[in-house]
Amino acid sequence: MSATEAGAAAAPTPKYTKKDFESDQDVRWCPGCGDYAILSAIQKSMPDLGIPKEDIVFVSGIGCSSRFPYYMNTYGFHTIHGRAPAIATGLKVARPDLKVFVVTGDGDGLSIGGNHMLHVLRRNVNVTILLFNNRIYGLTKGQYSPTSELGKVTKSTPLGSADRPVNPLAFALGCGATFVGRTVDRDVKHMEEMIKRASAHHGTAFLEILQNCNIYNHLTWNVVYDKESKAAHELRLEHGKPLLFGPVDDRHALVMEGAQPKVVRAKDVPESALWVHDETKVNAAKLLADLWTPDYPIPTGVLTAIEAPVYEDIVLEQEQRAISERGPGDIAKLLTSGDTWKID
Amino acid sequence: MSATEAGAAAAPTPKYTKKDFESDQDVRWCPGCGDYAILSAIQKSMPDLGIPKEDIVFVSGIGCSSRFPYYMNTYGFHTIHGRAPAIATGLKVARPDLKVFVVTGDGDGLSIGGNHMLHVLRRNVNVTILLFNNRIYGLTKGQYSPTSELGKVTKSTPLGSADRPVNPLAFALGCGATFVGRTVDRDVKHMEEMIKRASAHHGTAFLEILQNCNIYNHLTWNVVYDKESKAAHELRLEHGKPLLFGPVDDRHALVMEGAQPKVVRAKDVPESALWVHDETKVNAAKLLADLWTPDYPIPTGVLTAIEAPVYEDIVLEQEQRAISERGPGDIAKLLTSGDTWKID
Amino acid sequence: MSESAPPVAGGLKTRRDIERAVVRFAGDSGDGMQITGEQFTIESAVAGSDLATLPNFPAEIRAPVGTLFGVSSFQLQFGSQRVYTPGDRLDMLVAMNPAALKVHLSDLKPGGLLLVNTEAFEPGNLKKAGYPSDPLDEPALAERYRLHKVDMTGLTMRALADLPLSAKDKERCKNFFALGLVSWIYTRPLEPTLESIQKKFAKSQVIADANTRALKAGHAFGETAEIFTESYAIEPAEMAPGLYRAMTGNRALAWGLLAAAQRSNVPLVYGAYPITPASSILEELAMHKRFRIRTIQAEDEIAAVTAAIGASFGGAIGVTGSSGPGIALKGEGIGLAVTAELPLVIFDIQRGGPSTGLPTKTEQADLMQAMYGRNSESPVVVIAPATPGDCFYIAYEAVRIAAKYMVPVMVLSDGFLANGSEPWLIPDAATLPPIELHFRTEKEGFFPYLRDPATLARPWVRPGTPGLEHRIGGLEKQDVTGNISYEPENHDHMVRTRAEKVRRVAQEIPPTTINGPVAGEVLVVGWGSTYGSITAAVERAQADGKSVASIHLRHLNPLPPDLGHILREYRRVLVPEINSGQLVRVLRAEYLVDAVGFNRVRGLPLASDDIHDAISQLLGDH
Amino acid sequence: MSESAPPVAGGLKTRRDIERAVVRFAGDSGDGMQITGEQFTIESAVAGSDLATLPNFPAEIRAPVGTLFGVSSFQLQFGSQRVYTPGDRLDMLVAMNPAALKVHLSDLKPGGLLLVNTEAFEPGNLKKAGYPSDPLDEPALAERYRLHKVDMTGLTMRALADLPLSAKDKERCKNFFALGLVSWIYTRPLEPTLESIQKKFAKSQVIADANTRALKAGHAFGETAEIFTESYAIEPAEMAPGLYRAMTGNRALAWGLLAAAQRSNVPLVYGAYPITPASSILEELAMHKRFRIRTIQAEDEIAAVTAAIGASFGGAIGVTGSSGPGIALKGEGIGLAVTAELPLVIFDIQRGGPSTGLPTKTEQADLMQAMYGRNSESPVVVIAPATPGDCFYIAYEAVRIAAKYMVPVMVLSDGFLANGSEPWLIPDAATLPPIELHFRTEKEGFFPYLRDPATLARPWVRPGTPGLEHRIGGLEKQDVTGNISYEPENHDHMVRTRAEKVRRVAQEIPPTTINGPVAGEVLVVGWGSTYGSITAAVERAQADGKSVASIHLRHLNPLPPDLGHILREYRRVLVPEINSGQLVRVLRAEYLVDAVGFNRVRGLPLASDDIHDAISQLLGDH
Ligand SMILES: Cc1ncc(C[n+]2csc(CCOP(=O)(O)OP(=O)(O)O)c2C)c(N)n1
Ligand SMILES: Cc1ncc(C[n+]2csc(CCOP(=O)(O)OP(=O)(O)O)c2C)c(N)n1
Ligand code: SF4
Ligand code: SF4
Ligand SMILES: [Mg+2]
Ligand SMILES: [Mg+2]
Repeated sequence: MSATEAGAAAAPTPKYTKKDFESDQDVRWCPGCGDYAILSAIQKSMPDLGIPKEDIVFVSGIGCSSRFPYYMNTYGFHTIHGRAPAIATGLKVARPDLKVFVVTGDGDGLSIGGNHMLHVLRRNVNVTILLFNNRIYGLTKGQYSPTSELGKVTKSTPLGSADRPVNPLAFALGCGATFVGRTVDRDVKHMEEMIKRASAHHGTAFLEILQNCNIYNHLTWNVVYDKESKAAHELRLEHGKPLLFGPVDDRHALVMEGAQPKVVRAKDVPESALWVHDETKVNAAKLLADLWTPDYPIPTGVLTAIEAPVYEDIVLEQEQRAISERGPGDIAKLLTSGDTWKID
Repeated sequence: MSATEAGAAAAPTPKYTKKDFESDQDVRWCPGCGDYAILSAIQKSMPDLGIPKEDIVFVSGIGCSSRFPYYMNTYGFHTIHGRAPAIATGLKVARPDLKVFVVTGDGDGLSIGGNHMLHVLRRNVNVTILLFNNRIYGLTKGQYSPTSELGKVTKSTPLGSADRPVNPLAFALGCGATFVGRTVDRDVKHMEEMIKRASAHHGTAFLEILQNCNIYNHLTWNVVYDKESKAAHELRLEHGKPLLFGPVDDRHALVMEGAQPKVVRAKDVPESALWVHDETKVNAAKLLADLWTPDYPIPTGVLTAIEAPVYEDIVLEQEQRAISERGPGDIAKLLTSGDTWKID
Repeated sequence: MSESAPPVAGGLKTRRDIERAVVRFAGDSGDGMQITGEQFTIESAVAGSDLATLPNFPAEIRAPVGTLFGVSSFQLQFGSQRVYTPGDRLDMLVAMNPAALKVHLSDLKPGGLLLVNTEAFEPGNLKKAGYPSDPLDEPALAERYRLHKVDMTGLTMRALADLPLSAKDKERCKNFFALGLVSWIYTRPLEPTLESIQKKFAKSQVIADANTRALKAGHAFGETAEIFTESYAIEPAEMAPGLYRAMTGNRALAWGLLAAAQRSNVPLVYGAYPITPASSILEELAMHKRFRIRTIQAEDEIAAVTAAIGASFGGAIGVTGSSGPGIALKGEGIGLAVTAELPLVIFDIQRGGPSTGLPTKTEQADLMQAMYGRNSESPVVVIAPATPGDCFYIAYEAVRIAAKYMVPVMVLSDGFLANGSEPWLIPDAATLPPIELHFRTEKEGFFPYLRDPATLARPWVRPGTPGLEHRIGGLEKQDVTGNISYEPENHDHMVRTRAEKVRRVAQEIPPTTINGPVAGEVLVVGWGSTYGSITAAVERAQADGKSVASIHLRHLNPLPPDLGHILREYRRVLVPEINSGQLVRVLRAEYLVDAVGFNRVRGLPLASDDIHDAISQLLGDH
Repeated sequence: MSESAPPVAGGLKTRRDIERAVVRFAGDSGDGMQITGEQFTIESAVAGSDLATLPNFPAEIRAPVGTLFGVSSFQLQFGSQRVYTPGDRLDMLVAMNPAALKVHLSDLKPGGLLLVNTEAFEPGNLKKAGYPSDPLDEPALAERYRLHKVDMTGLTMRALADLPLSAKDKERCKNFFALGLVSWIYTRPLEPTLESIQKKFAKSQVIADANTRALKAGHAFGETAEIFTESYAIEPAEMAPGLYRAMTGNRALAWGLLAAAQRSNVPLVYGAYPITPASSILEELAMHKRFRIRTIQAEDEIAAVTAAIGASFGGAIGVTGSSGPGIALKGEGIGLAVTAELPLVIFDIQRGGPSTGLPTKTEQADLMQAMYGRNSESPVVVIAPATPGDCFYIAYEAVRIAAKYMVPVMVLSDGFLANGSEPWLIPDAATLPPIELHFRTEKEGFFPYLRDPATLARPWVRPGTPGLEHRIGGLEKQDVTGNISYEPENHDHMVRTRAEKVRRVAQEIPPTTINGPVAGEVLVVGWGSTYGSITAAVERAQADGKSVASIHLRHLNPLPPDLGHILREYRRVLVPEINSGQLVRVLRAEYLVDAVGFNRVRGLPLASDDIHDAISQLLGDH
């Protein structure tokens, strides 16, 4: 490690407020965009991370969401469409000491950037990925995205889209994600909690944030905005707590029937038969990820959080082992090693 | 539909033999490569598909596996690395009447081509994808692939790879695949059966074929080659049959314990408690896809096969509806429609 | 107006004849400037003017109200003579808020008409625009320009007072007030706008009524208010007789494909991934399924181009479109089409770069990428439209050439052509040249790389054709048989054959039209969207009696066969481009002529005044 | 051998002095021809010869035994004079089977030595090679060449008869028999091979013994068998004194990076996706983790280049490498580095194209892609090594320039340099120029796009530096502040600034070395791997008294400042390239000189004889 790398870790972290994380740039989202609430939640969460702000980097691709780094008074890199996970991987391999966030959208992260998303997740690079899912391409003015509903009428699909949507959580889990969570732009407290949880994860954290694009896809997530509907359908996951949801006077429970999840009246099952949420079980997370209304509740919170080998940890370990076993590289020695001959 | 499109469907299918599907090109795989067995199985399966051979197209990317189309006496397109699913999508949209196979490898399909794999699966384009998984890059002479084990020592990872592998079946399911299966290059009969099953699926069929690269990754699948080990670990999935595996004298069963699969002695559970395989349950398939030795058996066969809207069906439906409602497009009419003015 | 009139003090309302005028509407993104400009365009067209337009809007979807970067504008030039460009400097600026004034005032000619919406000049907006005090109070403004301060918001509100609409909805109609007023000033007919208001707001009669009233109120205000002392009349331009419509470049590209699909009678598959300023081609095509146009919104640009190639392999017309960054991603795929020798059309709607650059601004800097943006020797045909309406013919031509020569054809449009519009003489579809597709079905003597002696095209075979089963791919192939071949002489032969095939497309190029003397002092050579700016500049120089001519290349690869000869007939060659000098290098390398570039990369069309100056300089430098 | 000797009938064994020889070992992919050739190379180097090599192998991993497309070969030229190329035509061909004979015989000079392994000429192999009957029986063969039919397999088996090895294992040693025999013929020392056998088979003494015996048996066979009437001696070449090693281009590139990492004292991140012929750079680097080289085998080439950019943003040296098709995919990413003004090194190991093309063959056709393979005006520095050993210096130089100018540097190597080797004088690492990295830490006056007046480089800031938090991206930026800017004049200024920054790299280029007279009839201009072929051809012409000189460009963008002047000092300029004429177009456009190309795209190095002919033709054509 260079002097700077070591030095950064040693410095005491100053006490910050939200203001410290606000950059001097004009925020250029549409008035009313859900991104404002997310920005505010992230700025508010930052002081609690206990990380010097010069050690924080926000990397993004292209999209309304990907404008994000400009508004954070940290290091930031607004890159090209879909490649932020790859850029973050290179950055982390070069600088494992930095705290790196990736901000992406449903188009950036799951359309053009789907492959990098797969590979950053399976590598388990230590970055926090925040995917703002508004089920639309905002920046290019309203074409359908990979998370748009089948049959979605948009500018590019006047008769309705012909492709089945991808479920970001199910996809992330299929890629071997070690942390998968979901939160909602209108639920400020939960967002902050999830941002901190995701940020604290060692490995790739994948957090889907349901976000409102009030211009091109207004209220697409109304089922979790509308107070009544939210009360009826949101299943708030909490480690060690049973899977219960619905209004207090009509509580429902999620239970397993063989290999199938099933919704029942809470009062109809004994407490012992309840499904208790366990974040360490990826299997269970996969079942949860697929749930949605009308047949099932909508899970929010941390679906899974497991420990697994982290890519750059191994890379660095190999390097350090090589150095400690055989000393740092010496080009002069290498050049003269092996088969050589002299000419006088 | 043009005359040819309609015509092709009407012609009676000739009776073929394997020979009819052998092209005149020298096969250029290494002696002993598992690809030979797969080629033979596919050529043998073709006559049973009941499809005129001029209506069959094999599309591939780049890799040893992707040389495949040259050896089939059908139409074929050996394209560029990773893009075969996208090319096949365009082909099917242009020509829904053709039977299209995509042949790909673990590198072609899951490394550079991972994004197209995701999107072809979620779109559910009606193509049959055969992924030859040898857990190595064969054609480029032996670097590790996305399916290689963590810590794999290869030319490009002399101290062992640092990335966790992706599980092709789990990935495909995470992408919303409607047909997911697995077979083994050394199990000729099962291969043929699976090829026919996959080929008959309406929508994207994803079939992983465990394949031996005897040059760079010999016997990587030995656990399902070695007779004894195969008997002990292979879980042959059959719709409607209970999940039983292991030698006759020591039969084991897979059951659910809450949301977790568990292995038990077959004789220790009543028949009613057995987990009966149901191909129509994607949930269950996700649980099965994650299983592997030593803690669990290795599933082969069809994990799931469900019906879902097919991309090009919808595209064509929209077109036909538009034509039948308003007649075929007429450029002369379009040019003069809307705001126009005359100058004399 | 080409001659600017001195400010006139009160009196009778007079109508002056002018030859041309350049008007820009500018306001906040939410102020409806684009629709205002488009309507004014239609009015002018119906009045018989020739015209050219330049929409200009921010990259942000809805930038915060009142900010400088949130300003949106629409400029047009219209006149009784041929109008080639939207104009360099403004005869009239309509500024709906302080930010619009700040951003655009410097383009207004001294003595030009300046119309401002006073209501918007309140402290909050002034601050956002960075004005320490109200600029309307500066005496210099009224001295330098013919300033008209009108409370357009207030007048609109009053006109709509009794309508059952919210204050916000009423306020939104102020752009139609402005349009009414400007229409009065330039004697434009209101009818086309009245009609289109009815169509557009068919679902809400009250909104339609509100906009109608605002429009008429603006018009009446011009007629009656004391402050406007004159209005202007413009004779109809002498234009070819026929039926016209306004046409933007992207719509024209899309419609050109529709025409090609209909004439060739096979499906056309358009694979694209949204990107500014190309997205509207995808959106337009998606509305015309009846033409058997099948659009695929792909997962990325690579999938878009390879899906198009898959379609071509299947016997459909494969087309893809994007802008610079997306075209960069397509390079490898295009190379496959080159070696597979399949027809493929690629639209590149160029925008400001490098990288993400200036997504909503125009540029011509992808010519080299079009020629060389792939590995190895990978030649493609490159053509470029000169005007928005020309995009229709170029798209059609691209399909025709691609299918005839079994070759990729790259079309270089740009942001200016894409969104800009012109009055377009509607062609008789029957007069378009035929697109002859030959799908081989004959087994006898078939080989996948047999060649047509005239075009060198290989046979196109639709899978499904019995007996012609064959395999192709990206590895080098033996000529004729198409079998994989690593044989050195064959490779050299194939490299030359692929190049020759593209070179043969030269036989499709008509003789070059020379605008001016066939020999002389200066030849100006242009391509793409600079056609208007160049022509205007050259015609001005010609009118001054200078020995100047211009030619405009629609074919960039191969170049026209007569080009070398033409270039040598002039003492100097000037090549204006919105890049750092790309075509100029091609011409120098090809013909060893000492051509010089005129290059401004500002995200905007070239100003014809600047080109005129460059011509004068070259003429002077003996 | 430059002078071919007439066939000699039996008699005493004589040793003749010759100046140079071109030998090719050819056999089945499984016959170990690459290792045989490499060992012969070491022996020759140790004997003091100068030399150049050309490995050539099929794209298939293990093609079926005995087939034509499964033939693998290794050619080298060695001599007592400077050896520039592996040679055009062969003095000796070793053919281990009929397929090898079929593929390679035409390259053997009349009267050349032809050594065949008779055992392999059995019906099965003959048929696979397409021989209707045994060609060794044709009297013409022995008439035209000095044919030596040796049962190398049988002799090897007999020599190893008593060793406890399977017949198959014994048979495998036959390549060492061949090596021993050829070593005898050319008086090469066996010691280096004996040593390397011990090292290589350290784990199995019996295999080591077997190969040792086979080698010695071959040597003894030459010494004693009646059929070889003479052997050849070659004086050691006059080479600069010092310690030498054999060096291939890809290893040299990798080691150049190691040197750069050590000297700059920051980690180097190499992002790559395997592709022939670039993969071995990744593989080599992965073995040297002690140098703080961190390799990422990325999911694709786009991830590889963007990971490298991420690393550079982090303050490491970001490097990526690929071949043509992969470079095509990196275009968009490279554009990001251009506008973000971050250091980035890109290795393009060119191979035959277009598309997948001829993956294992060499080509120089990516020059235009390197210059222009991205959207918009996106200039990068382009440099190219001339020989395998030069790759070391070029890689080092690339890092130095990238970091100094904050700019992407593209290095154009190719398949021939990558796998070819030369005796390489090991440099004193201490004499390499320093790589000075300046990471800004000073807050006062900081802006992300402040510029160094000499280089125009912006400051490089490592995230983690307190007080310098800033944001950059792919949108156009205001100069100095780095804030997003769509302002027209700023964009024009930034386009010019990015171009000027690259142009300033010209100050790093030393005066061009002219090989020959400083003025005269013909100047031959080359770049990249054609250095050897061109130099050999030019020196031959010079030896004939012709007025010919050559220069070799290591810097392709920007071009050397003295180039324009030099070009004008010759009547004609010839530009040989393994492409359809790329540098020649650059020179014509830049300097308006009527340079002509000499172009052969055969997947092989240019033959120096052919270049010599082209020179003669130009000289003749007055
Ligand atoms: C290579 C490339 N292709 C396409 C684009 C155009 N583009 C910019 S953002 C975007 C989609 C953004 O969607 P999403 O990620 O969902 O972000 P949102 O705007 O909805 O927040 C597209 C297609 C681009 N900038 N670069
Ligand atoms: C754009 C591009 N990048 C890289 C390559 C080199 N390449 C060819 S095949 C291959 C990997 C093949 O692996 P896999 O798909 O597993 O096929 P296998 O050879 O193992 O059957 C790679 C990296 C290429 N041809 N094109
Ligand atoms: S378009 Fe949608 S996502 Fe983008 S800024 Fe506007 S509201 Fe937000
Ligand atoms: S390298 Fe491996 S996968 Fe490729 S042909 Fe040889 S054995 Fe088969
Ligand atoms: Mg979105
Ligand atoms: Mg593989």
